[in-house]
Amino acid sequence: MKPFLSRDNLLLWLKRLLQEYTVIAPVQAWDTVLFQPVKEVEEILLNYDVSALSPKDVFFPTSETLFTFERQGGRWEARPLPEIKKQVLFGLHPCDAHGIALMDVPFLSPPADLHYQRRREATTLVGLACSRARPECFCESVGGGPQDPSHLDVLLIPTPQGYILQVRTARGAALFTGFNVEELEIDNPPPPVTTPVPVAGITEIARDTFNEVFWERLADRCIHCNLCAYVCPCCYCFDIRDYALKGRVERVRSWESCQAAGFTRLAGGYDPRPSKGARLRQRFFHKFLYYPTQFKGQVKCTGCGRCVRACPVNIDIREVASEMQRIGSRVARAA
Amino acid sequence: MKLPDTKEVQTEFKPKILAFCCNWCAYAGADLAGVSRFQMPTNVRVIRVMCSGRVPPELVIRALANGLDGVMILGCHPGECHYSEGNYLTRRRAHVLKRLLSYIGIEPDRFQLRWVSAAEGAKFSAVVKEAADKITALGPNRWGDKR
Amino acid sequence: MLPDSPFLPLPARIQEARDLTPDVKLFRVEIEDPRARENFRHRPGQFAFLSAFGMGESPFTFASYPSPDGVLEFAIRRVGTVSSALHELEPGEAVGIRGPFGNSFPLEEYRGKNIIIIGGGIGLAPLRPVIQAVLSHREEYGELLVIYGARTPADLVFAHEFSSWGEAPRTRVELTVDRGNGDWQGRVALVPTVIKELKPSPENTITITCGPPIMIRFVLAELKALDFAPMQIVTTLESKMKCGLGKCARCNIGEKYVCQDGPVFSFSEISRFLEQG
Amino acid sequence: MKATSEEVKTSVKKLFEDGSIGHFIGYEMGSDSLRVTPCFLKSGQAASRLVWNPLCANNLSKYLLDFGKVEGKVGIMVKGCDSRSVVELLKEHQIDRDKVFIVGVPCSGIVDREKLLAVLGVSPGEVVAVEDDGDAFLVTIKEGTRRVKKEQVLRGECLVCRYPTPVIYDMLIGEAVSSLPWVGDDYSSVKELEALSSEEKERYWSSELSRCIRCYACRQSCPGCYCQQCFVDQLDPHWVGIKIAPQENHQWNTVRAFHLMGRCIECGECQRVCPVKIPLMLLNRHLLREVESKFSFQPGLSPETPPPLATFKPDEDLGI
Repeated sequence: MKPFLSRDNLLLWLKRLLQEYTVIAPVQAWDTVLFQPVKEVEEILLNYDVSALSPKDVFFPTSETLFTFERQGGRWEARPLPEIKKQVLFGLHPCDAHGIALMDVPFLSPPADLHYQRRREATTLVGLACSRARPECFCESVGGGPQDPSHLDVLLIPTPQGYILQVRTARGAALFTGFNVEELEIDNPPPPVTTPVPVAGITEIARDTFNEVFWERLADRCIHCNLCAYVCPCCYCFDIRDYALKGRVERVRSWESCQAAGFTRLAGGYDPRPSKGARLRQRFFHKFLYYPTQFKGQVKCTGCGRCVRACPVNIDIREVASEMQRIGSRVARAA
Repeated sequence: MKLPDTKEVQTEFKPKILAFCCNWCAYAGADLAGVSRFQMPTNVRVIRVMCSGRVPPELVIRALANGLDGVMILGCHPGECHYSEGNYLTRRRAHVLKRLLSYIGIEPDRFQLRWVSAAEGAKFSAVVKEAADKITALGPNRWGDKR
Repeated sequence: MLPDSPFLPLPARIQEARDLTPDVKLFRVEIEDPRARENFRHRPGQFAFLSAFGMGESPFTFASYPSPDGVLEFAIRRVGTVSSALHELEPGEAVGIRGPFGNSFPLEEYRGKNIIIIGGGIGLAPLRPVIQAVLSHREEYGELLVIYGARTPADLVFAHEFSSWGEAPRTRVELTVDRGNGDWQGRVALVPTVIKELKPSPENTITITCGPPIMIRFVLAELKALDFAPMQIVTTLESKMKCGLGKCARCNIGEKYVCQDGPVFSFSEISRFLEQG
Repeated sequence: MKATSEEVKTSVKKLFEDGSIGHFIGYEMGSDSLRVTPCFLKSGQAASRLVWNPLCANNLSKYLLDFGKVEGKVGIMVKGCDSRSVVELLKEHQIDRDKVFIVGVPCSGIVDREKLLAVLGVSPGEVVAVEDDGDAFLVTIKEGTRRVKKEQVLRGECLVCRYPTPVIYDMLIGEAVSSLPWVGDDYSSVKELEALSSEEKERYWSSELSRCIRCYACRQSCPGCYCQQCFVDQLDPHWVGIKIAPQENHQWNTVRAFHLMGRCIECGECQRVCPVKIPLMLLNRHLLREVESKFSFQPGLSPETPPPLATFKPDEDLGI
């Protein structure tokens, strides 16, 4: 017997949530899918493949005011931060939850990033398992899975009859207090199968591919449009600048991409990473070598395939991974 | 319920208007208007530029995006430009900019290009007053209230 | 409640802003809150983010050895938006400071060794705390040789301190400029050529270099020619930073983060870097 | 489409062999059967990788800016719309005419990948190939082939395309296509929006532009946007900040549209790459219509005619 929610019960439960929480869910925006706060339950898409942007901006917004300083007695006083209302991030797939978990490591390790932490603590993650895999999906090759509940408070697994409910944390259970959840004898539907991508062991061989001309040739067609970093659920580079307003200064943090032209240019104009190839290599090395080395964990990729879909010139991380492995094994054989 | 007199409601709203005046004609016209005590709306800020052609669209768009209620460019009459072609180029640029702005929701009256020569002090204050009235009638710039 | 975010700068005040050269100013900055000033202990080689409110914040290396009164010194060249904004500030105006960040020169390991300081232009500023540390514990270190060059005589920073350094025991200061002018009697040569001329011996010696990347490259070649081992060649690298906390992942050179693993690196580490910056 | 991949391969191979080109910019198949990617060839043998099919959406002309300093001529494959951006680059002296060998390929419509998948109701993995077949596309899928009416699955820009045949070329592969049958009154959507009231227009664009995350992919993909430092990256004067807020989003999208006024050749790359699908062509085409009617000027047709804002007629009446 498994906890179970029929479709109507799910909608009923969501209506109840809306009274108490801000609910952020996948909605149709023109002809693309985005995570946005919803007013009515009907807006929520329960059967979408993948959203254009990942829900990372719920915790790491496209831009946020870190501080508002006001001039008081010749000093700049920081005003207390606005309060974050409790909210529910509903309908994210396991790969997006995996992305948030990958961002937790840098942002929450001491000294924790307060701005990210406050949003994380105020948000409950209710995930939706995938019923279909797109060809670009490869979450199973990077330690995830279409029904992987590991980074979620609650996971809903869609079945023809309704949704199998997996409540995994106290915070997730709190969403169901006073709501009767049925029990049903039903087994999990077979998870969709994703096409494997050779990511295993890539951290060990990545170093050997560093000086290969492959990176320059790959970058010939790159137009540095920043999409790969902006749509990625676990890219977290940012820029910080001040806004000078009347008697008030706002320190604003916003997304930035390692592919942007001035990303490493110093004030004097010197740029240690001037070439297109070096910039593109930085993206894949941060994912496959630098992040796993710095945080001794898995690779910084969730296999959601958004960068494959978004790239206007079809630079495909799956092909890059296979090429890196091929070069790695060639170098190993030669050594 | 007594309907508030529209005049009285409007007077509360003081539009913030920017006027780029070309140094050779419009700015001189403004001086003349001031010297001859023509009555001028106070909420118009004048910025002197060497030629109406100097005003790039980025300035106008930035002003409107930052909540200004109206922007004017006042230059020399066609044919009288100190640099001979400045105002011709501005005329085309302003025409297209006005069309672009109205296409995205900024009422055409919020951006005006007018010709004022150095001797037309009266025309300067009339033009500015007319613009201020029209913009006041339009109400606050909708782009502005999202800040 | 005041946000205790690691990005929140401590309120501080510019005590003094003195022109060292036409485009470099020495700022003496004092943290407002005495208790915060007390436990703001930095070590030579570390850096901090200075905030020019309304423009932004940038990382600057400390230009002085920690002094009892807790006043921090920064030599800042007017080159970017934040540095220019700082140059506009008058003494007494408020700034913000965040830090100290990064590793530092391992001075304990240098005990008993000869120290060669090789500076280029503004690059002397991050090395000055080392000079001050050695001079204030003079007997613990061997010979101190300061080789310092700048583009023109007017660009030599801390010129008013050269004589006092030179007079210290077992200490030598060798100055040079790329282009001399009217009343400059000293050497006119590039820093790497001065090293070739002086031929310092690598025997029990540590060299610390800081300057424009092109200078570091040629200094490295000269020191290698003089059989200095990579362990004996130490430098402090510069990189564009936004957090200083190992979070924003943008200051990396290869898998090393300049803000945490650096900015001080020995060439034995740098030679193993993937990315030659 | 008339020209086939084979014709393109043999022609380009010959161009390498008779020394007319030292480099070639073209298309090759991408990482799945519905994706095409730009490729850069240096030899005749590599020409076998070239393809020409209804998936070749990219406008390759901006890559010419990277080939300024290479020795020998650079060959490039251009559709009708792409050729007009080559004309614009020539008019603005960004490329040198005799360093470029233009291989024109008349185009009769490029497929919009998402529309095709929706109309066919299949997952991307099942599509094997897409070919041009007159008034429809012949789509080979795992269980056989399907014919799909072009109008249902064409890209937005191709539905209103007036220049399917390249306007400038050194060699044309395949017969010219004078006009595309489905192209009617091509400004209908623009006129519709123009008819709205100011308030409705403002609400429409404010909601569309609220999705903008300022990734600037529209700028990076546009052949007309090649400034060394874009005005949004300038810090002095500081035109646009980094806040993702209506104030900045309005400024960026409005000024970008203005900068393309009289220069945008409707290749649609900006809208294709936009991650949040903002209808940027609706913005650009309004100005196109304005310039066409007021100054009887169309961009990208001849390198000699000066851009509309760089010239004037002293006595023209623009209602000012």
